[in-house]
Amino acid sequence: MTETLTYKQAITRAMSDELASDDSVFVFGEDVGAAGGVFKATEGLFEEFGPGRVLDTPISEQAIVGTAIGAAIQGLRPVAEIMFADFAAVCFDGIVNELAKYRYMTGGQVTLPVTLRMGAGGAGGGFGAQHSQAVENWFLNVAGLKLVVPATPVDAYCLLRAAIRDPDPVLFFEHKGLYNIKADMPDEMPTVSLGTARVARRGNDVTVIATQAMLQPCLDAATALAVDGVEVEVIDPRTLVPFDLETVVTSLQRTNRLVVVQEASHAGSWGATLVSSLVQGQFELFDSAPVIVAAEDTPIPFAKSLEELWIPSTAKVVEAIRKVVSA
Amino acid sequence: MTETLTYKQAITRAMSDELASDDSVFVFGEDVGAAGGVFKATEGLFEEFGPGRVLDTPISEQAIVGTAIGAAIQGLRPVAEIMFADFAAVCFDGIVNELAKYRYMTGGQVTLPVTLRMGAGGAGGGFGAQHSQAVENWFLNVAGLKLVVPATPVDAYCLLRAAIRDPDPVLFFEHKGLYNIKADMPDEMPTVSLGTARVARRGNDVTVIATQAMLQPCLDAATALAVDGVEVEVIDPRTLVPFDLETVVTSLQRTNRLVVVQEASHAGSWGATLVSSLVQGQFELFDSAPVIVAAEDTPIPFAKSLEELWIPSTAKVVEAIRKVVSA
Amino acid sequence: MGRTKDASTALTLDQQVDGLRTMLEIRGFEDECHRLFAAGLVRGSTHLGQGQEAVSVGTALALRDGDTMTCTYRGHAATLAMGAPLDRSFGEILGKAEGLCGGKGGSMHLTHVESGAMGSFAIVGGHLPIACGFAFASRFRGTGEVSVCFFGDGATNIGAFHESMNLASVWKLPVVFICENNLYGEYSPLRSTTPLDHLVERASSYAMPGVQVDGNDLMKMHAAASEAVSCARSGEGPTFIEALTYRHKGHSRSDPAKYRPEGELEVWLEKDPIEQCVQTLLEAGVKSERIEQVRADAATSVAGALERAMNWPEPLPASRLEHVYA
Amino acid sequence: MGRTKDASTALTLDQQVDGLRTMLEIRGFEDECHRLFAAGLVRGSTHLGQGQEAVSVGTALALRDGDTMTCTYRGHAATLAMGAPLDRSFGEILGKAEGLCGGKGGSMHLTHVESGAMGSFAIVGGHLPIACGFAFASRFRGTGEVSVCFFGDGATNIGAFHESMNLASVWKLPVVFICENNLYGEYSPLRSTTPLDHLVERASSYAMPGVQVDGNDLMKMHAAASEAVSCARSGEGPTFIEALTYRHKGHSRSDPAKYRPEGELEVWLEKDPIEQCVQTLLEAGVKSERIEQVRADAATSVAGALERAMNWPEPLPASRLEHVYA
Ligand SMILES: Cc1ncc(C[n+]2csc(CCOP(=O)(O)OP(=O)(O)O)c2C)c(N)n1
Ligand SMILES: Cc1ncc(C[n+]2csc(CCOP(=O)(O)OP(=O)(O)O)c2C)c(N)n1
Ligand SMILES: [Mg+2]
Ligand SMILES: [Mg+2]
Repeated sequence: MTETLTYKQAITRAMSDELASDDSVFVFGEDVGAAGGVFKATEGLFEEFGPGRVLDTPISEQAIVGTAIGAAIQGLRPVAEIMFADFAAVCFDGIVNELAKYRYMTGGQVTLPVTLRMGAGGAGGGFGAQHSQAVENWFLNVAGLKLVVPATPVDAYCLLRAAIRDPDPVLFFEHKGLYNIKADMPDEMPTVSLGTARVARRGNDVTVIATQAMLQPCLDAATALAVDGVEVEVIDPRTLVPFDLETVVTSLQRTNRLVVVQEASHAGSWGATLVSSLVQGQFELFDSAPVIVAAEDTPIPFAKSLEELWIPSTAKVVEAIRKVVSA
Repeated sequence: MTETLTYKQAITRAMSDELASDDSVFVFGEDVGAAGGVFKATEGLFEEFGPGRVLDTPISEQAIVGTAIGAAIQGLRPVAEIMFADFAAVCFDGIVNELAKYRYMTGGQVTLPVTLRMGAGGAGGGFGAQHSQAVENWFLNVAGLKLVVPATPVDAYCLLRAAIRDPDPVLFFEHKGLYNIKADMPDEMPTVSLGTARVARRGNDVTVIATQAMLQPCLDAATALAVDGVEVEVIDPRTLVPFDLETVVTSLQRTNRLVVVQEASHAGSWGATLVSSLVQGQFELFDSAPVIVAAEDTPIPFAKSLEELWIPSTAKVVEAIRKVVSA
Repeated sequence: MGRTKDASTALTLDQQVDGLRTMLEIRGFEDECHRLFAAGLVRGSTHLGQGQEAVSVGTALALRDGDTMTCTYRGHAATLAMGAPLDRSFGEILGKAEGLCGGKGGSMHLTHVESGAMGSFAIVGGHLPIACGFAFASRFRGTGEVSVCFFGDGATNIGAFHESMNLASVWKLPVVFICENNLYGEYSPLRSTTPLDHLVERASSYAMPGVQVDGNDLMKMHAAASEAVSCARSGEGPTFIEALTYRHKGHSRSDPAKYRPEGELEVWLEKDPIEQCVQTLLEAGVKSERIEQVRADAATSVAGALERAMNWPEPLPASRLEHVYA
Repeated sequence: MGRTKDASTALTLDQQVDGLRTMLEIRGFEDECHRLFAAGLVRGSTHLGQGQEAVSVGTALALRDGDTMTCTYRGHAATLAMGAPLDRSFGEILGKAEGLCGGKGGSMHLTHVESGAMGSFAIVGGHLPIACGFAFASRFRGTGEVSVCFFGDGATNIGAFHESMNLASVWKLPVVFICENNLYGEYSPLRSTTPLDHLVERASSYAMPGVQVDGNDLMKMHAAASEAVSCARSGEGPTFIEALTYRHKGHSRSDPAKYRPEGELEVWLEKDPIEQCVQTLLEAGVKSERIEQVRADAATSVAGALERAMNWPEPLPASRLEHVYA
């Protein structure tokens, strides 16, 4: 019988399987233990693995990140929860100046298999400007980190296991707007390596790249445009670092048209980075100007009507696709 | 008699002039008082304006940023020094979640005329991976901040005064490698507004954009290429937010070729953002693929020989320009 | 709410009745929020503080115009106690154009600069450094204004707390740090995250006076706050107040608060600050009719405020692009 | 440097002589750094700790294999005391391929994991949370290993200090926090940034034992460290040690240390840990010839190490692209 799991349950399952199969794995963070996490993504782990493997911390994100670093240097595999990704700001130094650079600065004396899980994005939920950001974009200019942005329950499971197995620091962004989406799990879970994109829909007319909650509007736009005979290819990079440029380039070779859709403003974003890489490396592939459908260049407003305008909508994606295919 | 000032002296002068002309300005940070600052950029201010206007703080960057925010909300004009820009990581939350968003989240109830000065960049000085970063790139995806990157003593003076006058939060990045460069001051200091680029050299064949310490290799490359008849236009945006896209586009309309040179790796950088903006908006202006000469995608190594390879060199700039003009 | 002229004086009976009315309005406001949330009319999260009202109200009664207050996401009480209008506070939570922040902040960011309610902050510890900034501005200008800063027990473990306490002390800033110790940080009991029974002990690490007070007793809270405020005002520097209190509801809308030991809530319901205050007033000779009138008035003003707020329009779409920069 | 087998025992005379030799090597190493810097052979900045050697050496003598140590940019002494090789330490500062970190770290990041010198950190406070991580790993695995963490007086005002002290205490981690109070954070005297005369008072904020010790006295330092280490090892949790000491040079190469009150340096030069140690040894009956021999040996080993390091090649260009990821 196929099992159906939510994105959140898939995440819990990945941690549970890792805790069960590797004694050096532990899970910790604020209220992840007895309470099962603010997002309930660690539910049941405390009961199953006990207080030695699943630990509640004080509200001290700097201490959390540092503990993860030290433990990893000593060969453990810490999985820390930072709750809302926006709180990465209070431990930014630990992530950017210590975690990302330790291996390099010490000439490779050790590896740092740290996984930092955080509930990211989720604009649209009315959580306001300090609890809804697409925080993955803060870390792009920092060498030494891997950035994972799963969109489906299966990917959430596979990528979280890959992240925990990975010898390098991984920031694992769980999209808050996806926690409750459901999917059937395959009987045998596939192995997904960090740095491999997923083609979410095949098409020959335009390549659309999006992650997490932005995939749905893209797929909806693709369905809508199919009626008009526009075949949209939708690609989910799944990890921003490493980035699977090859899959995107292969698609672009067929479509010669590019749209990127992202739940973040343009400046300093992964979308801008991708467009810049592609035009530098594959200029001749572009038949028309690429378009990024980005969130607006403001903090995220609270009121529903405003927040909805902030986020890229299906209508905006359709418009962008029409523009690039008709240019 | 024309006066010659170093970049550092120009910065001190700007603060001194602001302190003298506006009672609501104060300068504070670690060792900026009696000691005149680690970079000596506040030398003499304590003696001139006293301990009420020029204050030493504990090593508490979060408290520094917060104090600046609170004081600014109450109508003062704080000028805080964060010393090495890399330390912005320990007060990232204050900058990104509070300073940048307060005005927006409160529906515009107040303005926040905060200036945060920091010694940035400076790779090449052997300060290692935690004291040399081009930190301005960390803030690109955060709406609500202005980012200033002066390259000359005159600009350092004018832009710092503009920053302090500005009603919005400004991060003022002082390039450590430029502190000792000298220039004659004009008798009448010009007014420079944030968001106006400077054309550092005129040319018709290729537009080269660079900031701060990367301008010199660009100018050197331009001189070298002039021998071969390649006329290079070099533009210094001076501020990354707001960004003077118009000056760049105007140049590109003549040259149709673009090179960006930056002391930072590519992903999530201002250069990638610029290239992405331009290809989206001005695709037809490009006769060849734009090129970004970026720093390598690693933390900054310490050893001289390695660090020199990390930074874009004149040779690499020449090569990039040759590539775009010959394509 | 009327503020005292001389903060160090004990509250008159009228002032106490005033305080009661404010507490009742806050309680009514939060009960309505709870209902609105359940009805799906409020989005995101909301953090209610029923049971903690005396901390905010007692403190606000010790302030004067020009003083400033900063608080957390659990900041309805403090914001209203400072004098933010009920209707515009509802409006903000409902995301209306007339909301305190034009609908751009939401429940976690109620701010009304005009009345000195300088903001509700959603990052734990984020506002403590900012409270130092308000105090600095006061000292810089010599205004004598005092900056009051509310935060939770859990917040005493975050770095920003430490830096702010230290800076305030070494600079002798006119700030009063008020820790609302409600025994839990989210779902974690204090002792599981903090190796102390009495948070007030942390004050000595900053050579700062520390005071522990029954935060459910309006009068005691007012007295403690008054003393700290007058110290601050007279240049003697900051005080740390640990106010012992309790939240009747869970941490946020999604929390059924199962982690509570049996009977704990009941004990604290017995110590409800509003009913305690009523009791004190009755004992002091205030007529029960007057109290009933105050209850009715508070209920009416809350109901009226909510009705107005519900009828306000959505923010104009264009407003979302305003206020990023000046 | 030889480590004691049983940390709680007082040092034997031989061990003390060993400690003296290490201190002399460290002093020699740092004096050479100073010269190299002046000669333009070392780039960036360098932070010397002449005068503070007894803190590191006394502590290292209390450790056993498997214990870990983290320190600051002013970390030459601590790194060498743990047993990092002199030549490779010079090599790192000179940016050589054979440097401890292959030339990629530099003076502020000396690290030699093999000997338990887990890193020198250049962001004030950055390593305190990491020290908790080492201690956590020890407890998780039940190894009894102790994590020792050095930092300065100025660092006690940064947020990471607070979070680390609290976590270590509430989790009873086997970590020893050693604050090297050298009276200044950069150019700022302690009292201008901190409202306390005795930093050891901060321990009580975390219900942690606190000890103040003469950091210039090798034996006393060793005794204090030993006790804290054995507490940690036996599961009793962390200790905070305030070691009173002084740096003879300025904060970094560019600091002439003009902020010192007249006569202060001289007083502390009198209390030089090396000369004090020599005195103690002489009084305990160690022959002055033996001491002279130790001095000579230390000088020789430093000189030899420097010569080797100077002759090492630059790192291979390709090495700069390694070690970003595994
Ligand atoms: C930096 C940061 N970490 C974590 C959170 C999530 N969070 C919100 S409220 C809270 C508990 C705070 O507890 P306490 O300080 O006691 O205040 P209370 O909620 O009890 O009023 C936590 C952990 C946050 N908002 N910010
Ligand atoms: C977060 C941060 N802020 C500021 C600095 C700059 N800085 C380097 S050393 C230092 C003084 C530290 O003083 P203390 O902790 O007493 O150590 P000491 O240098 O005396 O050994 C400062 C402020 C830094 N490296 N990191
Ligand atoms: Mg609480
Ligand atoms: Mg010191």
